[in-house]
Amino acid sequence: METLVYIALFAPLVGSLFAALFGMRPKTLWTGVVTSLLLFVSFLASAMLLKHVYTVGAVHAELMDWIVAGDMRVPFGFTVDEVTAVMMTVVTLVSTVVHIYSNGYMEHDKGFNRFFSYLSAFVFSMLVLVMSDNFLGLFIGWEGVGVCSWLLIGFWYHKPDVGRDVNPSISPSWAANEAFIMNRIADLGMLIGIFLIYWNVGSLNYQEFFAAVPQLSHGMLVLIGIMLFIGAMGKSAQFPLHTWLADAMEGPTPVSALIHAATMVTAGVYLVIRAHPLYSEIPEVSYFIAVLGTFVAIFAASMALVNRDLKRIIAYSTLSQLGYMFAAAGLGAYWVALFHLAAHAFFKALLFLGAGNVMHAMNDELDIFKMGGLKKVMRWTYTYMGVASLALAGIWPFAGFYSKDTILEAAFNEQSYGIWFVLWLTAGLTAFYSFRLVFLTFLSDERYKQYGFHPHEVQKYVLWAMFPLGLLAVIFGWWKEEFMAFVTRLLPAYEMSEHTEHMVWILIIVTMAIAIGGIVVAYIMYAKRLRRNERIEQSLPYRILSNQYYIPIFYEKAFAKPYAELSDIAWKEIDQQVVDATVDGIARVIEETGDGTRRMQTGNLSDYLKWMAAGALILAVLAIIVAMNH
Amino acid sequence: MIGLSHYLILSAILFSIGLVGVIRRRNLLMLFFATEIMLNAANIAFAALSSYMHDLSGQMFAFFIIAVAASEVAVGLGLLILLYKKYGSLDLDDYTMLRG
Amino acid sequence: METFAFYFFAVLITALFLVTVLSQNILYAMTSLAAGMVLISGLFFLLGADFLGVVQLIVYVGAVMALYAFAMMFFDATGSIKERHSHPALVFLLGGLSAVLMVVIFAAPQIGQHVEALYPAAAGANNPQAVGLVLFTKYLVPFEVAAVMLLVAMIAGIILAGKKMERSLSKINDSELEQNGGKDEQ
Amino acid sequence: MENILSVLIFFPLVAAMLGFVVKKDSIRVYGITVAAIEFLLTLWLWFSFDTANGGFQFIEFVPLISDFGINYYLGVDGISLFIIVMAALMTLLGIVALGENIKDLKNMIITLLFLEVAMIGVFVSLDAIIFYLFWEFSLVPMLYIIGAWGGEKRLYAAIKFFIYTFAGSLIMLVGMLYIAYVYQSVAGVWSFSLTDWYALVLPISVQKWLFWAFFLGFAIKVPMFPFHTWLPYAHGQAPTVGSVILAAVLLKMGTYGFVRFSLPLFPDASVAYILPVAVIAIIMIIYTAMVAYAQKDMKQVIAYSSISHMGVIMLGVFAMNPEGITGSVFFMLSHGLVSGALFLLVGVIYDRRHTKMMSEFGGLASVMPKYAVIFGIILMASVGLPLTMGFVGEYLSLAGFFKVSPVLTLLGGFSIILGAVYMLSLYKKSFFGPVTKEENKKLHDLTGRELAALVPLVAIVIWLGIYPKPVLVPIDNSVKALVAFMDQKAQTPEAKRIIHVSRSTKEAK
Amino acid sequence: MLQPIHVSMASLNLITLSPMLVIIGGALLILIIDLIKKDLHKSLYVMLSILILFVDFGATLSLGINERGFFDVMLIDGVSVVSQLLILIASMLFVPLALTSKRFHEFSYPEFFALFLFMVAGFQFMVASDNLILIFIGLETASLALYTLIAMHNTPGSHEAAIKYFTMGALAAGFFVMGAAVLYGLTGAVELYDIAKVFQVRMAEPGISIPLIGGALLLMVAIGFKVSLMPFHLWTPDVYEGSSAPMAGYMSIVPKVAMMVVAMRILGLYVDMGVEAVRWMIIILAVVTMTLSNMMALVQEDVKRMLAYSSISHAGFVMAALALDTTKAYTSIFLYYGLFLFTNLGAFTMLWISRRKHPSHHDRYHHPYIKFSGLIHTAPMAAVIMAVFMLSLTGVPPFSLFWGKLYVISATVDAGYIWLAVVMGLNSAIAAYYYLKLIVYMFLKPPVQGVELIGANKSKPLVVIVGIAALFTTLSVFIIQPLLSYLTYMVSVSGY
Repeated sequence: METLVYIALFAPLVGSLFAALFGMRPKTLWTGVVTSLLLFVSFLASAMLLKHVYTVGAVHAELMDWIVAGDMRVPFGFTVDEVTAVMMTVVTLVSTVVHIYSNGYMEHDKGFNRFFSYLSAFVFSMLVLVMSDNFLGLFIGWEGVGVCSWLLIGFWYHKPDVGRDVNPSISPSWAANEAFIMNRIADLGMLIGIFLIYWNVGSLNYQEFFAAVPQLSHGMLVLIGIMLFIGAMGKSAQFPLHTWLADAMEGPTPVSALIHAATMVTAGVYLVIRAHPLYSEIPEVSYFIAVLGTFVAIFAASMALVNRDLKRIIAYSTLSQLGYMFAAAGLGAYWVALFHLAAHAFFKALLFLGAGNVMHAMNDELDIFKMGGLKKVMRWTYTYMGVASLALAGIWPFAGFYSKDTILEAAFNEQSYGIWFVLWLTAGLTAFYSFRLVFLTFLSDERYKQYGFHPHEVQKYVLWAMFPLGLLAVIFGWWKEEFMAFVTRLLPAYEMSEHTEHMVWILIIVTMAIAIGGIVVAYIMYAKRLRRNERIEQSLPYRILSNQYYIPIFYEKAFAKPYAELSDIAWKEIDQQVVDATVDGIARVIEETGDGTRRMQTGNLSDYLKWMAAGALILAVLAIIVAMNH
Repeated sequence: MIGLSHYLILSAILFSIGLVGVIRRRNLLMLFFATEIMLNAANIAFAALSSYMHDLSGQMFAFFIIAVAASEVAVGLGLLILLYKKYGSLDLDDYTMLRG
Repeated sequence: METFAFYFFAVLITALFLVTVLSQNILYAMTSLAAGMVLISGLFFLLGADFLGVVQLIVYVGAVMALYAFAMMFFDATGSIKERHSHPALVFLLGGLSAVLMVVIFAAPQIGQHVEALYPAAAGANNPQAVGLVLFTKYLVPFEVAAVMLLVAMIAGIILAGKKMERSLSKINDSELEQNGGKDEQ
Repeated sequence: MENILSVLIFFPLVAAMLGFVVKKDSIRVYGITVAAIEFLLTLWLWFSFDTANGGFQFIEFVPLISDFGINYYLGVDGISLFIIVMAALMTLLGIVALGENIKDLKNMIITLLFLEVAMIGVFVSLDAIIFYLFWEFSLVPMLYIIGAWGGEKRLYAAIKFFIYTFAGSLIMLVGMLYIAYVYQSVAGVWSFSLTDWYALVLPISVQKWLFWAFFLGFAIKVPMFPFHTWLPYAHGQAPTVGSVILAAVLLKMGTYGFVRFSLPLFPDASVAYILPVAVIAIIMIIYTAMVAYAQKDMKQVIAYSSISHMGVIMLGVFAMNPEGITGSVFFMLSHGLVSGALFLLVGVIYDRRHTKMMSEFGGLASVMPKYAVIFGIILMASVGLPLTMGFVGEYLSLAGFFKVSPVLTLLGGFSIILGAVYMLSLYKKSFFGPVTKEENKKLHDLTGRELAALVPLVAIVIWLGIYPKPVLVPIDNSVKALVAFMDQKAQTPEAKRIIHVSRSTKEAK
Repeated sequence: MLQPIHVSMASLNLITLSPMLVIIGGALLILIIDLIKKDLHKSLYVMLSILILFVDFGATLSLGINERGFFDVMLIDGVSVVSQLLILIASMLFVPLALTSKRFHEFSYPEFFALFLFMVAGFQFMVASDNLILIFIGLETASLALYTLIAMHNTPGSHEAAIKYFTMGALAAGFFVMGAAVLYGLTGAVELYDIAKVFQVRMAEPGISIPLIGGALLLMVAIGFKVSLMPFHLWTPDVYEGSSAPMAGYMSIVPKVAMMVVAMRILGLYVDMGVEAVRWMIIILAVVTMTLSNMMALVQEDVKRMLAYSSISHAGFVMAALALDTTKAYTSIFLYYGLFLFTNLGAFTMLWISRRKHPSHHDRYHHPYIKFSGLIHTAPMAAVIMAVFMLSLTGVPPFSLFWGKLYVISATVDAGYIWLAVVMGLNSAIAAYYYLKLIVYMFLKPPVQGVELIGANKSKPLVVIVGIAALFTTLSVFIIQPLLSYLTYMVSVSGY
């Protein structure tokens, strides 16, 4: 079985390196094919591992020692248990689809080979992240996906920087750096968490840590929990480290689908799930996680309401859904979080890939106000996106319904009615903006014509490649019971109270109502044609939302600019004017003293003789002073 | 009765007069006069000490100082003649090329 | 008598030397210096250092002052000398302070007290004899070295005042020296 | 070969002298050959090194000035071994990377060989005076390299470099002499042998001022804030190879000095002064990272980044536990390779455009993809990406210091954020965006010679990022011994508490 | 009537005089040869002088240690032997420098060599006695000869230098005799050995410290003048500049060594008795000297002048050791000068090699820095050797002076004067600047017009001397051990 582990893990790496070999050449078709095949191999291996885990149990493999110093011994160790197996399967499945999809999407791109190299490298990193059996291995993957994300967001690095009013993300390379740096901020927290674990437990291995959790003081556990969660907040773009995710949409769309929707951003959720023995011990932190998740859910959804950028809307919805997952995890319903994670991966990837199709058709235009009526030319895409949106909105019997509904139930069950209410409200908003997007893109009037676009459907194999996702977006939810049974072998089972059991149908109906309500509102507003209301668009709430609560500008004004100015001061004012000037000043004083002293060397003998006489007197004075002191 | 210290103080005063001459004089010849005064002052001190302590070393010292003074005069005047022949001046203000 | 003699000499010597130091006229200066020297020998006689007194007279008044007199004539500097006195106050301040310093040091009562004579004058010898005894035993080496010193001084005087110094080989390019066939000036 | 250390010192020395005879047009090959042989010799040293032994090996001892206790006393342990290998490697690569159009190539190569003598000498010396000898002597070739091949303000930079470091080390010399004096008054004979000194238990008050005397010498070399201002000038003006060796090896002398001298000689003082040193280190980390961000010149960014990273190394050194010290030694290696590589990379572009200003570039990734890739990898190593060499050291250093002070470590950890900030902004400004300057459009990518210098570095950086064990374990063995020794020697309860001996060492007892 | 005095030859211990007799005889021999036959080439005299010095060296080496001779006037202790050897080595290195390819005035006189030998004899007397009279006579003999030798260079500069040196020397002589008078008055003795004995007895007398310290003060002016301590150093740069380079180099070593020995004998006595005022006078003079002269050296434009200031600074450095009163400190003085000798003489010889009859790059200076620009390109070997000397003077290991500095500083540390050691260290760093300046000119600046004539005065003997100096400077590490043990032995047997 170890072989399978290694095949699943290293197949993407091999693919990445293979593509990298040709990275600087113009497009070679087989790089795309080979990497996709290897990804498929990885998927198969993952699926077999899933089966193995299901039937036999967890697999453990240890490749070699990595860091050995002092008492620290960190090996490259991998564990495939229930959670990992699910994650692996989801990751490799979505990745495979995205790879195949990219063959079409990136067809005309100069950096075709490079793209596949990065993409496969990402999958490898992601697999390391989920498979590692210790925190430092997780951190490898954690940083690895960060770098790949940086590479892929900045894939079109040649684009120049433009103003925020033209493009809120400024440029791909800017967005890439923003993403990387924001993640680094969170990573520091995570690193501190790792240090705490090491010095308190003496090991970074999950099992050893979890075994040691009961012996640790509560305060320490809280601290560790917070630090690890800070790491998770960065990767999963939770408030206040969320701005990078929307800007990350500068990357090619398959990247958005894979990294910024299905996999990487869920790493934070994965971490919380993985560390459930820790978080179960610290309910206050968990509750904070749930509250923060809930807040992010509605916060992101609100921004999605008014945005006109196709990808950004989906990105905000991702953010919102991540909020759901954290809420679930925070409430202790770890398996639900994982379930939503998987379901979300499928439908959100599908949604993004569909968006990619639209972009392709619209020559990379992203403004949904410039689209409309694309249903005629892009029937398949319309279907996929419709299905995905239904799933996202949580309409029965699509996947999203099962997962999201369970989360709401859990919130209700915990008697966190505030959370429940906000999430419930968010469900309505979700349905509204999802369908606002769908309607404005595919239905309503054909506005694209006035901008001179000639949309067309994408290649057939690309559409087929999307099919598994489409299918799963529909049916994945049906395996809720089996899924629960499988993963709760590792994760704590989540039992609803009797009260909730009684209420469950009412809850479902209420939720469904608001979701459908959202769709209906969207339909009324946008299905026929784009109706714009100048007054609303000029109103303060609208502007706040469309400017993302002015947070990016605030960050720039409050952190980036002052930092740059402070840096400049540090260099020009402190380093040069104080520190270095002191050094040079000492040198100058010495030299000036020399110049001054040199003046006693007048060349005039009489002066020299005077100095000798004076010297004798000075010596006398000196002698007197010393003699008095002794 | 004249004590030793009378002589010594005389010696000290003469030395100081010589010192004043040395630091005051600009004419090298006159400056050399002043150095002679200083050596003579020492001679007085040695002679007086020798006499009062009944020890001959002091007189010896004074004797050698006179010899040294004579030698110095020879060399010094040689130098002065050289300078005068070359540059026609004995004023030390004229010899300030080397400085700084 | 001794007291009178001492004060007579002391005042006179001081005055003469002050003239030497302060006079603008080189002739006065030299004359007063010579006179001072003579009077110092008087002090030596007073102190019983007859030998020293004689040497003082011979060497200083006979040799040194004669040398100075010749030099003065050579320099054609019989008249008054113009000197620039830049910091008269400073000069006298330094002079005054060092006078105080010297007097303080020399006036210390410890000097000359409680001292055993290591080389007392031989009993029954007069001063020149006693000096001779010490000079040619104990101080023979310094005496010989002094002879060397005088030889050095003589050579130095001859060379420095000599004609050969008038033309400097250090300033003339070698090529010119070759042309002049300066064989004598290697 | 028992006297391999002497061979390592004298081979380049003899080669440098013989180099005067070699004709100008053949000197490059001569230089490369000599440096390669030297490097192979260091590899031999590594392979014949007993990795399980934490003590000194290949010891040579020849009395030199026996009345004054100065001996030609050499030896290596895990701490110095790899720095030696790195020094030889960086010299080799530096020579390989020397540009075609460099003037007075012969002088340059001979100077580099002399420099190599000094560098290796510093790390193999076990006698304080011999150590000092090489330490000071290393300034001379570097002075020449900066001064003769540097930029516009090269003379200023060279002299500043020399005098600043010289002044610091003279204070250190006073400290050394004092220790020797104490040793003499205790043992009755003079000795400057480090191993003899180790046996000396100094009173706390003496340790405290000696610590600062040594600190000054080492801190200027490291360079620690506020003694760092010579470094940007030196780097800014030095030719590529000068910067490479300066950053890779010469700066390490300072941190090495702390490990070799300050810690074992003054364990109590070291513990007592953790706080001030750590505060300085944190100022280095944060403040210089900010300064680096403000730079307009690529090379200056890297120069300041060196200071920032050296701050992390300092934290590791003063962690007083095997994790931190091993990490800092490893970080010395990785910083050496990575910053050396970065300077080589800047040199590549400087050779082509004769400018290092970031504003002159932009979009280089489109024109010089290979260059961009290698730069990118090294850059990632520099910001401490896992699976590159940069991570291991930084992680261990911080992890080690965390034991001492979590809060300070948190501040020190800003290194990973701020490092990313200035490095990525450098990369963005130079490599990303459209190609705006006409002259940049015709730039040719890396040549074979440049690749020959860079690819090995990339390979090592990745190899030791993935599998650092062959290097970490020998270092760790020596460091464990060091820490155990410090613990044994410590007098104050505070020192006993802070110095953290690893479990394995305790069990071995 | 007087009794005849019987003195046995054995008690005279005439052997103690042998080195001086050899050299005085040699000098007379040269004079006689000149009388007999004129116009002999200078090379003859150079070689004769070397041979005489060599015999002198041998005679000095064969001296017994801790012997007194000639009514105890002569004192042959370890210190005197060591310092005589140093003086002789420096002299032997100096004499061949007369064999230049250009002709200079002084070497055209056979008397030059005779005077030179007399001067050496004078220095030898200075160090080989503790009798203040003999010290004074030796000092004056040497000084008068030295003034003449300087003037014989026969350039305006040398005349000015000689007159300045002479006049200030005369003043210093006045201070010396007055100081001696005080000591004599306090003790009735002119031999330091006796003086010390009396002092031991009289130390406790109330009020004695005024004349005691006063005498030291007056003597210190004279000592300070000769070893060029601030502010009695003012003649030094001017005289060095005015005299020929080898003479300047010689002056930076031999008179200072000789006077340092005298200072050791006189001031050492005070320090040994625990007269703190004298100790602190020495320390403060030393510190002021090394610091200020260093700073003055920084702003010089002429290498020779710079080296003059640097010599002052080195003298201050060594002077500090005098205040420490340990065997090690006294040893370090000799070690330092032994190493300094080769380096500094080598550096001055390099200047001598580059000497032209008229200043080439500056209207006053013969050796402005600019003259050495780009020397590495025009004369690489010369540049490297000069750089070695400069680095040695800086105190960069492994060159010779480093070991000297090391030992001096170590002695300072041992004596508990850490702050003084730190000052010494920092001064070395300041000094590094001006030594480096020359290196910078030689190695890092492009050549200027006329540097191709840098070796204007080059000749084989000069090159040999430079070679010896460079070799010694570079490889000194291997002879430190025997040198050190020899010096330590010699100094400690002398009772220091």
